[in-house]
Amino acid sequence: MTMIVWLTRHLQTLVGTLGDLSRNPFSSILSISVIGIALALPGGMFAALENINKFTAEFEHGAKISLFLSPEVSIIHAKKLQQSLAQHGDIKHIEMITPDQAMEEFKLRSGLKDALNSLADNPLPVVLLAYPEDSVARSPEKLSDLINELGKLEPVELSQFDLEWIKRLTAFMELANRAVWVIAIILGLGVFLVIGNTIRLAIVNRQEEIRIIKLIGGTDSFVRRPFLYSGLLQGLFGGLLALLVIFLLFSFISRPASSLSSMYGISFGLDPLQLLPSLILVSSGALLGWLSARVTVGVYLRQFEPGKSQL
Amino acid sequence: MTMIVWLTRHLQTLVGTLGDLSRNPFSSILSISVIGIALALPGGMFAALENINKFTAEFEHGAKISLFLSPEVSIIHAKKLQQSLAQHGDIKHIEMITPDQAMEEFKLRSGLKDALNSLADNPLPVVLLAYPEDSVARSPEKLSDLINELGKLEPVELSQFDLEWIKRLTAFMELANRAVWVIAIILGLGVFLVIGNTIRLAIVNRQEEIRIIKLIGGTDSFVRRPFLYSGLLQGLFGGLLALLVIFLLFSFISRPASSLSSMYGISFGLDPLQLLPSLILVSSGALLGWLSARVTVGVYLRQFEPGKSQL
Amino acid sequence: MLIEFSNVTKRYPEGHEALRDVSFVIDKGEMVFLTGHSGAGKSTLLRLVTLIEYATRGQVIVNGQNLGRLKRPTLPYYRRQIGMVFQDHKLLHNLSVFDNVALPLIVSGFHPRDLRRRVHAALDKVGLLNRDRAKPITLSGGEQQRVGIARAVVNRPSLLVADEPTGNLDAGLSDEIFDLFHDFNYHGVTVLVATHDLRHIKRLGKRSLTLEDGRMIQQANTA
Amino acid sequence: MLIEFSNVTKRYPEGHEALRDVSFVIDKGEMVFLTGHSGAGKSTLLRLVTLIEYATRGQVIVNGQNLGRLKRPTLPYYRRQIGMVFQDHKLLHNLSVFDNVALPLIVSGFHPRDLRRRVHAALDKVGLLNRDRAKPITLSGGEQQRVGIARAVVNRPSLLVADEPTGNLDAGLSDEIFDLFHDFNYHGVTVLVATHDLRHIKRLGKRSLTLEDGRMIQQANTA
Ligand SMILES: Nc1ncnc2c1ncn2[C@@H]1O[C@H](COP(=O)(O)OP(=O)(O)OP(=O)(O)O)[C@@H](O)[C@H]1O
Ligand SMILES: Nc1ncnc2c1ncn2[C@@H]1O[C@H](COP(=O)(O)OP(=O)(O)OP(=O)(O)O)[C@@H](O)[C@H]1O
Ligand SMILES: [Mg+2]
Ligand SMILES: [Mg+2]
Repeated sequence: MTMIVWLTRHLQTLVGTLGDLSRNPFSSILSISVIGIALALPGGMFAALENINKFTAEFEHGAKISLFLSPEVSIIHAKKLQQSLAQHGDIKHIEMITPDQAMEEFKLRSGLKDALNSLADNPLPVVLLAYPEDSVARSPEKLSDLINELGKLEPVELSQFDLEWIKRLTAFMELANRAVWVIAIILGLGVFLVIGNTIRLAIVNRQEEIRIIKLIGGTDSFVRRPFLYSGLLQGLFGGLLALLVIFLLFSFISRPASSLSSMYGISFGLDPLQLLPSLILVSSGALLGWLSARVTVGVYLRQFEPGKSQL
Repeated sequence: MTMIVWLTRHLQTLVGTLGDLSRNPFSSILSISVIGIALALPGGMFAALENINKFTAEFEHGAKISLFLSPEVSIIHAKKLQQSLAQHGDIKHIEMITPDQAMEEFKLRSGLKDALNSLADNPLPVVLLAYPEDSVARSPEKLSDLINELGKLEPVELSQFDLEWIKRLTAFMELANRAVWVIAIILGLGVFLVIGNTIRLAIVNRQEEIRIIKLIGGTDSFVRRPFLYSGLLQGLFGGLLALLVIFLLFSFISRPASSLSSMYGISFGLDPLQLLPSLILVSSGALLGWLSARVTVGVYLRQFEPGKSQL
Repeated sequence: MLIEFSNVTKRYPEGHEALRDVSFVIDKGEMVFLTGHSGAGKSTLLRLVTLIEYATRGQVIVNGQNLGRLKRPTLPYYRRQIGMVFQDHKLLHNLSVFDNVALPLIVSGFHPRDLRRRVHAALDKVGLLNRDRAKPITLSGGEQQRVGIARAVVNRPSLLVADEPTGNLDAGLSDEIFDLFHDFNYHGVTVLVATHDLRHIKRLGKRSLTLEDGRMIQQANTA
Repeated sequence: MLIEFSNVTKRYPEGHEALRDVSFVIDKGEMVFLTGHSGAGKSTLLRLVTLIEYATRGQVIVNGQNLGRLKRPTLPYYRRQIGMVFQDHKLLHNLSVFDNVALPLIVSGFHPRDLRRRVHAALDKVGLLNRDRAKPITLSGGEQQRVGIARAVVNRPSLLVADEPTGNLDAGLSDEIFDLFHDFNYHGVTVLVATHDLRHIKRLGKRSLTLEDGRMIQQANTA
């Protein structure tokens, strides 16, 4: 068989399969919708996880260590310390809050304005706010090392960080991660089953055809080819549909999500899937389709061996 | 046809369909798994939503209004106020924090122990903590009414509530609710499609059989019956499988979830579905199965009318 | 049952005119053969009688009922009066021979008590009583055809319609089957059989209708 | 092709012995008829030659090749040498008549250039050249059988195996088909035909094998 004949055959099968799908629009749309929905969910989960990661990164970005200096430390002295700490490798950025600023904020926050106004002296110390580098903020160990290190500096009376919040975030992320993986695995299995099931029923449906083709000398690969293309195409279209569903889903959810995040003082827009993950989603749909067609056809072709095919 | 004959027929069909399902274990397991997974997700989502509601209820339980009394109000006077407010219909429970207790806590929290120790006088007022009834806590309007009402009491200088937190929670719940509904609708559609697809392929597969039965005088309802039973049974088994999947999923997630909630100081165990929702899940599976079988068979039966059945 | 065709034309959707202006009458209790070359329209004519297809023009009247006006829900009850034997057997391959033959009785709500006896009687008539538990796929071509015949007669129809019932049978068996039809006819059943086998027409001395390219060219008694 | 059965027994899984201790030889280029009552084992014998079934005991040798030892992957290539006509036609109902007949050529990677000519030649031989675009379901029973015959001869097999090829055809057409087979045989093709129609056996004067209940009871020339 020449190359041309071979190519012609494959192209014919491809076009023929496309034709079959479009000749049965009802059933094709059904199968592809099922596959699309089954693929959309792990894809959507993945996108959600990405967004959660981005969201927590925003938080890490805002992570800061408060350094309460001894009351006797002057503002000038504090400024020097600020400048030297700005050179520290683990610190991205450092800010100073004077006792007056601190008292103003404290009054506002505590609602004890009148009571505090009666204080003759401002008892509050100078506070430095150190923003750690992202790499440090992301690791609880490095962070507590930095906090200890800064706490040992001579003018610092207390170095404090809201570690509790980091712990909560970590626990939440662990929960989300687990849930996403469990669901993704279940749904991946679902896609495999759906496509396998569709192909299986297509085969059962075309048993007679397969039997006849084998009787007139068709090889296994000849019989298999249209099913493989059909699995591939269904998976591919299902993947594209999944992409569409994810985009719609995200656009539906993005309003409440951004209003939620604005409450945390973070400007945060939901991203749907990027190009690369989108490609991966679509091509894994196609691959899953091909693979489950291959497995199913393999199982069923054995029925058509001599002595098993009751004619 | 007597009642006995009618009953016998239905029983025979039921048993026959069960037999068909068990004679093709591979294909039955495939279909039922697909349906089970598709049902498990909205079911699981629903259970998750229930748990989130429970979780936020825990928070509402802890919602409290802080009443800062004027500095000149004595503790004895404050105690009287506490007793009278305890009778208020919107207040579940009321606590008092003396200026000394408040100062101790403030010292601990702020890390300004030394600075505050140097204060001669305790400038802090008496604070009453009012826990609103759950029905009030759940409604932002009723809550702000209560806050205003309490703020107008004579000895009260300031009535304060962390409204911000309630807003965040509400926004989060809105987000979660939307996501759950979107996903539940998509998946409900998915179940319908999966079962419809399975039945459709079963019909295509048994076209010849249907045609023959109609030729020898079978009525539409006779032809329909086994498909309806098959849809019903598949939906039912799919629903049971979904229940199992949800239980497994919850037991897998419950450890990290309870460690997360313990960080919020709440003892909170994940509940899988209760009896009633479980029954609803299983029976809606069965109903969906029956319904999509009905629709699909209806569409296909029209093909077997005279002049359309090419024999 | 009385069958009456008046100027019946049947055109298939693909544009082929399979029957052209066919008119004839078959009396109640008559036995009639239908002959003609391959593609002459024999099967098409039988399909009009059994309401598998509607006539494009003209009227088909069976037992006083104009089939073109038959209400959809009554179609199953109309068909239950007819026993049909098909060119390609049309057996259900997932049911046993017994169940295949029992199907017309089950479908019409026959009481299970007498079912067994009736089915066995029908299988006995075609010589397959000992194969009742076999699946049709395990039968030879001729055996399948005989199962189809047993199914057609099991509920004692008042009209028997058969399309080449003996195409796959040897001479001896095919004589037996035609004698069986003859016997039914003797007991009052109207019988209409399409066949190529002119031998039986001669042997039984019944009237025959001959089609050629969709036209009825002969209605004589060729015996 | 030379066909040799030595003490072949075929028992189906259901326990039925369809062939018992059958031995015979068909020479290369010979034309042989296979007869016997319904259920005698004719189709079963043909299934062993075409490797649809394996013999339970004994050897089937075709062209020097012991079929019991044929490797699985070479099975399609073995079958491509054989043209098969089936009792129930076995056409693909979603393909046109043309595509059905072209299938054996497509399957064996025949160059598309000559395909059209070959298919038309085969359809012409069975008198269906004008129906090449029709779907099999729109053909009459006899027309379908002829499509099956065209498909069997389209790739010029060296062995032609036919199972009741004329069960649904009238006498004239059935003579033509047998003459076609005879003509193939004349050009060197080995032909093996199962039939009830003793008329052709007499007419063509070829050897016939007769089965009865799975036993070979006669191998004589009955002409
Ligand atoms: N469903 C259909 N659609 C289109 N044309 C059809 C259909 N069924 C039959 N025909 C055509 O109508 C004509 C008559 O067909 P019919 O089956 O009635 O012939 P027949 O007399 O039964 O032939 P045979 O003896 O070969 O069975 C044929 O030419 C056939 O091709
Ligand atoms: N797949 C099968 N499984 C079990 N038994 C079978 C199978 N195929 C055929 N038989 C039995 O084997 C015997 C021979 O069948 P075969 O089909 O070879 O007969 P035949 O000579 O072709 O008959 P006919 O002329 O009726 O086609 C029959 O009794 C039949 O019931
Ligand atoms: Mg016909
Ligand atoms: Mg046979």
